[in-house]
Amino acid sequence: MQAPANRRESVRRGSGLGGFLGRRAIAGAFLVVGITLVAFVLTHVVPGDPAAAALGQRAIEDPATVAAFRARYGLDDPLWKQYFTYLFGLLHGDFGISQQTRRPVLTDLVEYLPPTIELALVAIVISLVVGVALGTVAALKRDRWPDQLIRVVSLTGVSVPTFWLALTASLIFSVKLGWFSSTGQLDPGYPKPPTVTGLLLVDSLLDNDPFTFQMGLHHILLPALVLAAYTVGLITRFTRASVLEVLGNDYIRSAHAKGLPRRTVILRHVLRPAMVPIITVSGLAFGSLLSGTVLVESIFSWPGLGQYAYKSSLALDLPAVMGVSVIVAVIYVVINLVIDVLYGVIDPRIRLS
Amino acid sequence: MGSKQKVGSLALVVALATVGISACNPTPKTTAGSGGTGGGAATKPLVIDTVFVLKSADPARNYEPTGNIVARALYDTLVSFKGADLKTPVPSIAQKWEQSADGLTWTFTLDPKAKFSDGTAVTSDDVVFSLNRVERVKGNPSFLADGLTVTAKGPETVEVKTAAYDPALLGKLASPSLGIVNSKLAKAAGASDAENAATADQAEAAFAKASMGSGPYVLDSFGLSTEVDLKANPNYWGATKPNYQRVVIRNVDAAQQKNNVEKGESALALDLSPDQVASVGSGVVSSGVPSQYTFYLFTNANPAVNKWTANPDFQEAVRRGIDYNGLLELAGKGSRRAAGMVPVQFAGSLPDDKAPTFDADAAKAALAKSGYDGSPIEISFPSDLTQNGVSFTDMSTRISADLNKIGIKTALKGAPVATVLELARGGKQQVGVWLWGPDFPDSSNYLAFGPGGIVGGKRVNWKAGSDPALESIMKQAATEKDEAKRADLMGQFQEGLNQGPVMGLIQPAQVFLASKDLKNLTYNLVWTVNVAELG
Amino acid sequence: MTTPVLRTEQLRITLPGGLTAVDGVDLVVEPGQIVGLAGESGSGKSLTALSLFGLLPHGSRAQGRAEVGGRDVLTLREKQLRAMRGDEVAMVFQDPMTSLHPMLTIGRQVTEHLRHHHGTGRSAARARAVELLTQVRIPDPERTLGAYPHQLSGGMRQRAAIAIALACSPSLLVADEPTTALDVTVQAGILRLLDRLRREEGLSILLITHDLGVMGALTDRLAVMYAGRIVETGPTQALLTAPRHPYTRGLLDSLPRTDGVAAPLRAIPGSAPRLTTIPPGCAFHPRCGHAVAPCSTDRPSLLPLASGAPRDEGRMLACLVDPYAAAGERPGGGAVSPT
Amino acid sequence: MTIPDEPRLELEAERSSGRRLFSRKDAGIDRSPWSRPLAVVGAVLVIGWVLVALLAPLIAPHDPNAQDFARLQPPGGANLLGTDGLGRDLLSRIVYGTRITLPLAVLLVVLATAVGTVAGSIAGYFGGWVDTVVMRLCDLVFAFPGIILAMAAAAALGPGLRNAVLALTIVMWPSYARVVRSMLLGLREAEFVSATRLLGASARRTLAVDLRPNVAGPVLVLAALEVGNAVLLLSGLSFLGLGAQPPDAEWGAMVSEGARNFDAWWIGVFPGLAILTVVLAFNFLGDTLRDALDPRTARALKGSS
Amino acid sequence: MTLVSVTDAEVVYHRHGRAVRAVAGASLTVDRGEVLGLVGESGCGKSTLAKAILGLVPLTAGQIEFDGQRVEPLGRAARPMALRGMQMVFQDPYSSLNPRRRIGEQIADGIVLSGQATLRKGEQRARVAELLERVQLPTEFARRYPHEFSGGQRQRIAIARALAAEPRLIVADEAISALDVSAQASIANLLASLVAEMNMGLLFISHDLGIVRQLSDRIAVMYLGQVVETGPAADVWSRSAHPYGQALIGAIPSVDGGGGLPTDLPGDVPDPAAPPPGCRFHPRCPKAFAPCSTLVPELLPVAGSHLAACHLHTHARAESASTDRNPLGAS
Repeated sequence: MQAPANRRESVRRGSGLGGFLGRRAIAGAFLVVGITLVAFVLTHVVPGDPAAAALGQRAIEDPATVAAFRARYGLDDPLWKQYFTYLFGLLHGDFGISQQTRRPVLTDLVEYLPPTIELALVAIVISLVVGVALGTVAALKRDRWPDQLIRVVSLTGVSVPTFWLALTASLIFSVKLGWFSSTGQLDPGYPKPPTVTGLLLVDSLLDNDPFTFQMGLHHILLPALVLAAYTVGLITRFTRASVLEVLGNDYIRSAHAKGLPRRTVILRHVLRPAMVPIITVSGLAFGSLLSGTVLVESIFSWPGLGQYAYKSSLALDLPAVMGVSVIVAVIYVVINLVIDVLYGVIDPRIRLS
Repeated sequence: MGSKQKVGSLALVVALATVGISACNPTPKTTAGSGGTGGGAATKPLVIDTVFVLKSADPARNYEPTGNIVARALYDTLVSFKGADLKTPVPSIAQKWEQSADGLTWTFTLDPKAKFSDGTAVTSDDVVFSLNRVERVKGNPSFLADGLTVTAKGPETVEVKTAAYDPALLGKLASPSLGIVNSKLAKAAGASDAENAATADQAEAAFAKASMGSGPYVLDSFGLSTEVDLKANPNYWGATKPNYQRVVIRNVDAAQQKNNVEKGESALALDLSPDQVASVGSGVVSSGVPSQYTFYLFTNANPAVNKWTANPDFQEAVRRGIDYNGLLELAGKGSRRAAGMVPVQFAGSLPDDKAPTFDADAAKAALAKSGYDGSPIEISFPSDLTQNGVSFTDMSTRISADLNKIGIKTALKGAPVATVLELARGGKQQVGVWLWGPDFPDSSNYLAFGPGGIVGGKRVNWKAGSDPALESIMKQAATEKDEAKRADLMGQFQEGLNQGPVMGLIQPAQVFLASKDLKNLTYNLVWTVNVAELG
Repeated sequence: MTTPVLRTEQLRITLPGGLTAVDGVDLVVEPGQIVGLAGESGSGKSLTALSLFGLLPHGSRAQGRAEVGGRDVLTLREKQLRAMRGDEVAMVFQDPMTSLHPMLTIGRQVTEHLRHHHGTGRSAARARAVELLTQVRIPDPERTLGAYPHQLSGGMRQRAAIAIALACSPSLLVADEPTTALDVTVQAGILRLLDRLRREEGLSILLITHDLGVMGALTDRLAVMYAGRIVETGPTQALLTAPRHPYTRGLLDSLPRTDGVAAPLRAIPGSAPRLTTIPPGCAFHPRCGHAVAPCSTDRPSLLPLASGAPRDEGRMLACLVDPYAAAGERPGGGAVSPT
Repeated sequence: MTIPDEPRLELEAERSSGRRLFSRKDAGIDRSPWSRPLAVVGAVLVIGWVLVALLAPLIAPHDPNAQDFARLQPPGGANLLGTDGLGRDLLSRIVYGTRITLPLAVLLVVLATAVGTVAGSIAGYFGGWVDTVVMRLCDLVFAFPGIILAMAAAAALGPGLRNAVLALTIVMWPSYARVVRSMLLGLREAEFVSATRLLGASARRTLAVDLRPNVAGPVLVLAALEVGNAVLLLSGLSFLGLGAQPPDAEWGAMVSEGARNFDAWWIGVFPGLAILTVVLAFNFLGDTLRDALDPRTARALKGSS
Repeated sequence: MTLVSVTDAEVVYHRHGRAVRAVAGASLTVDRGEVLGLVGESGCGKSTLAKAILGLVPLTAGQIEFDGQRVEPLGRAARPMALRGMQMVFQDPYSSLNPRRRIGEQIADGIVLSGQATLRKGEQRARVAELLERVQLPTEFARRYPHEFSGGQRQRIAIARALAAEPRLIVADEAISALDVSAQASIANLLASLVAEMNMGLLFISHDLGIVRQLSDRIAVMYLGQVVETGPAADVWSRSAHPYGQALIGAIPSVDGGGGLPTDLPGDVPDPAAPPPGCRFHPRCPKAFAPCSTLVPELLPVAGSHLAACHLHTHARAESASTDRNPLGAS
């Protein structure tokens, strides 16, 4: 991650936001192509035959079946041709066919991405609310006991192994105490709200169905909290540092010297500039949340991209692994774009230059 | 991530314990609300937790355990089995059938009552289409229909010819993969039974949207890795209507399944280990019986791969050096020593007293005789595979410790199935620990382990011709029509196998954990449970 | 006699760690007066200013009295302090680039405390802001209200900062090095602005700077600080033309002459002490050319000059020696002749 | 309008707070980290775990791989922390686990630091297209889902801890490269660099003599911080079955065994606590060290973790 | 004899995608043994010009020579020996010393690199001690780190380091403006005495015309990237020939306490990316008249070596070619 200052500089060099975003998007596209290349190479140097992985123990002995399989997935073409076929398909929104699910990878992604995004979004919202609050308090109480306590809490957050926390939390809160459901997005057999955004909580609200919303919230809370442990810690530490830095600025002293109430100073004068690095780290945190889902989704039976990625890569499901890589790279690029736009929203020096 | 083909269950015989009921169920502490439905079994959905091994909603492409549960409920087959009984095929779409004198031609008469969920009658054309399609789309279950010639002899008569005598034909026809689909609907959805169906058939996705069968249930929604929802088929033609209006089969991590059943969130958990149910709370009952899987170990017979594993004395040392009782303890209550490769459910399985036994002294003696020099032997296993709660990692670690005790130095080489399977099939593993599920309900299935078989020849490098006596027994067993003689020949085959490089280890236990409300729970080797039978 | 807008008595500031940064400072600012507080960095002049606002660094303590408009700010509670800040007493800082909030419009920064302190409505506040910007001679005030600090030049920024300070019509303006970060031509403009505000609005200003030239141009009275203590104070003109403390004189000597005559600069030997190592006795004695033995042990008090000369009226000096008492004039062909 | 060459007319000290009067900022050290209790706790924990690793045979009551005990014994009794599914003593396994986790985590950090520092220095030193290439490469790794990259690499190289280390090196080096590069870019503009360049130092000498000591300290701090992270990543891969191989007593693998059996909670909980305390120890230490650095360096470092 | 000559130097920055001519055709010379004071407001390009002279920023046009040698921008390679005779004292004493190296080592850099590498360690130490003494610092300081010193002391250390290379020219860019008043005087004095003793050239850059006047032999005034006036210090100070120079002088407050307010110069320095046409100063110039907004004035002699770029002079010269009076009448 770049220091925000560098990024701000790079934003400034742009001539107008539109042009800047355009250039970022093009760079992003190159990045995605690069990702496909790396993913392609990586998945193809892995020993193991996708056909062997996908076909049954009898089917693999039948040359006709194997040939049909290879032909269907284009595995008999030379590698470079496979790659360009893939790229060409990608341009048309064709991610290929998953060998595991036998469905278009795009279909799989459309199905598995939203739950993961939703989980990550809830986790990042929790992280931001809790992290910014804790970090601000810590900065304001610098070196006094609340700061020390928050420091211990946040460091514990970033130190706890997510997979273990998922296990332990599930053990305590779901198994022993029964407070949370730890399986799936909704109660079994309960119909999902009509898909609009794919995000269940949003869809249930759009459907004006508070009952489903409540149920969904009940299901998402524990996994989201587990996932958020790390990012709460991360954001708390960043917020503390960022707020401290802002607090050291003359303009905060000016605000105090103007006799503004403390609350106004903190909310209006301190937090806004402090948000710039926090936004950067939130983007980063979102990425780490997506990675974290690989470790927790199976424990919570969460039907998301993490499980899909894990299973696909174990099964050498090349199109699926490629698809996941591409989608994550696209998310990365989009997040970075969003962050850049947010910088402009927050900081007029960027917006207006 | 059990996954993969591994299964393909069809089995013979063996009744399995019916899971009973007892005591009280803890109050369901469900979440925000229990779906607004009342308590009765008729309205509350039946929730089954399992670790999904599911790839397709298309019966012709389905060959996985979870898929079999689903396909069994959605698609009727020509013949079927009732409960756990795999000995006696019962009528389904075919109300009766006849076998020709040479055993090669079967004539099935369809039940005129049979109709699809859309209300249209099941005809012989549908049967021909369905069976041909299975073979020609070249999916995993295609081999089940290999060599069959299916012809319609009238609107309600179908003739099936086999290329060679096949004692397992009825069992194969009962496989959910050979479910009869509504050919009109299927063709409209892009299905094809033509020779080029492997590329021409485009109907797989359509099967995931709506079922096109005549079974007791129809598909409500199909989530490949989340949950499959079924609802009762309003047009079901069978005599007994299913008990539950709705069935939810959902993908749940094994560790969570117990919790869910105990809390009353789910009615049935399929993937628990005996260890996990050892401490079940009151009111919920489990049962352990041997599953259809055989865990086995092989030592590579090719000296080029490893000169020790190819050595018969070394093989003997391994065979006598494994503490099988320890393995059984690992696998838990209900598991069983695999005396030979053929599971106890099958005719021709070897009696327990014929099983090679643990004898450290004999093992050490054999090892000394082999001249083993202490060089490390690699034990390969699928590290991500857990079957019936038994993890290959644990199993292999235990075996490795046993072998260390008698003086064999080992190195454990675990890898994901997809990776390690490739090595196994290439015959490159020095020692492999694997499992085998029956592909079709006949012990001849296990001839694969003999010299030159798809396992014995390829994985173990036990080439055809290396044991002529055993190979001649194999040849006879494959063609013998008399069941008793065949069983005897299979016994002889396994005794021979027990002298060679392939060693059966155990059959793990199939454990169910069910809520007390659940009645008529039986373990069927082919489709695990028949949801339509559950009460 | 009217109440002084500012009066400190024996103001003493200790930093966290127990170091005394300001040690017994007495200051008086009468209405309409500009009083200068001069000294090098580390002399405690800025801390003195911050203490008037209750804005000392965390962990510092201020003792003594500091009356603003008759109320001792050192005894005020946080809430009362906040009510007073920006309203009765306002501050202008050194660098307008850093003292203005970079992400808020000038308009908002001019009006937010006005609206808070006086409950002024949005449009009234805006009208007042335009008036203020006009008063500090910012061209096109309407447009400037919507501008962000980085869009203004340095001089305009400082003018805006002054407008912000004036928003609530404070009785005292504390200006801490208000022109140090500016170019001389811009500085001249700001000085003129401050002078005009004093003359036209009767604004009282406590001006803090190390630049004696600025002091000379603007202030009525001047206090020179060294190592946390006032060493000399009096009417600006008298003090600058006939400095009595060796430190004041040293400072003046080290300035370049403004009469166009080239002459080498004369520096004070040594450097200002750090807070951790303030010498005993007169803190200046190690650098003082006139130091005698008692200087290293006895701390001189700030006492009225007893010369009796009219122009020494109101002057006070903290020196045991007073080496220039007789000389009167600034030696060495001083830059300036008394009017 | 400001122009980069505009003089910064700042008077030092006193300006914002009294603190600066006696700060040791220019030494890069703001305040001794050892005056902070967290640093001490961290150090004690780290030393404790290192001692456990060194003295494992003396501390562990049993052979970590001996499957001698009854399976799944709860904590207490003969086995203080219980036994696992194979009847091995959990305490002994956790103790011996230090010998796997700690050296490998350090090795991982050393490798990543070495690669990252070299790449970052090259990028910062040469600038231009070399810089662009290195940084785009970093972007690529950042944009790649880390765990997938590691999984794919581990799968490609074959499972095993050593390969996991290599795989994770690929994932981790870019953060070092970026930090080093951004520090170099910042320092390159420093006036003391211009000064020595004017004296006749070549850019190479500047890098080696002038900049190295300024970069080395922060990189070491970053490395200390990252040991904890490395432990997390390694155990995560092992949890997924791509790291440690049986019968190695690796903590992440042990947690994954615990995840298979909720009833025997001790199997997963205790190794997890071991991971937590080790990571926490390094984070306590690293965080306080970073706090002690001057703010500009600290800011560069923050971006990395 | 001319040590440095700058001819029509031009430096262009690119910011926001716009070309900013920070130095827009400036010319000046520094002789051996001479102190040239360069003054101007912030943003006028004086620091950029200084860096260009040292080769720290590349020229986009024009030429700079040092001792007859063309100055090339610093690349990756070591600076050619011939150009090491130019050294710089920077503005910020806190960033001009490497915080992680002992000051002795940093001073020794200059000795080692300037071809005295053959010196043994002991000799090096002795030379470092000698240099420290020369800047009036105790020799034992060599073993300390920069953070132990005050701003003034650091600036002396920086000077010692520059002296180690035995320079013929020192460029001091706002070298005293970050210091306290008394420290300013002592550093300025030190620089002046070194120039005299060692017969060096000194380019002394400051925004403070008062100090420059005291220190310099000649003064050059820069405005918006160009030298608008240059001449002997006394002449420029007391008979400035350019309205801008006059404004600078008039804006200096005097310490007499007489209440006389300095004269301000209205308006701001224009954006260097879009300078005004004609005379760059004309929008702020109180004496601007018609030609100023269109014609670029040339730097022409006013009297002797006193040059100014102002139309008032060309105008006056045209009007009263015979007289030699200063047309501005500012004396």
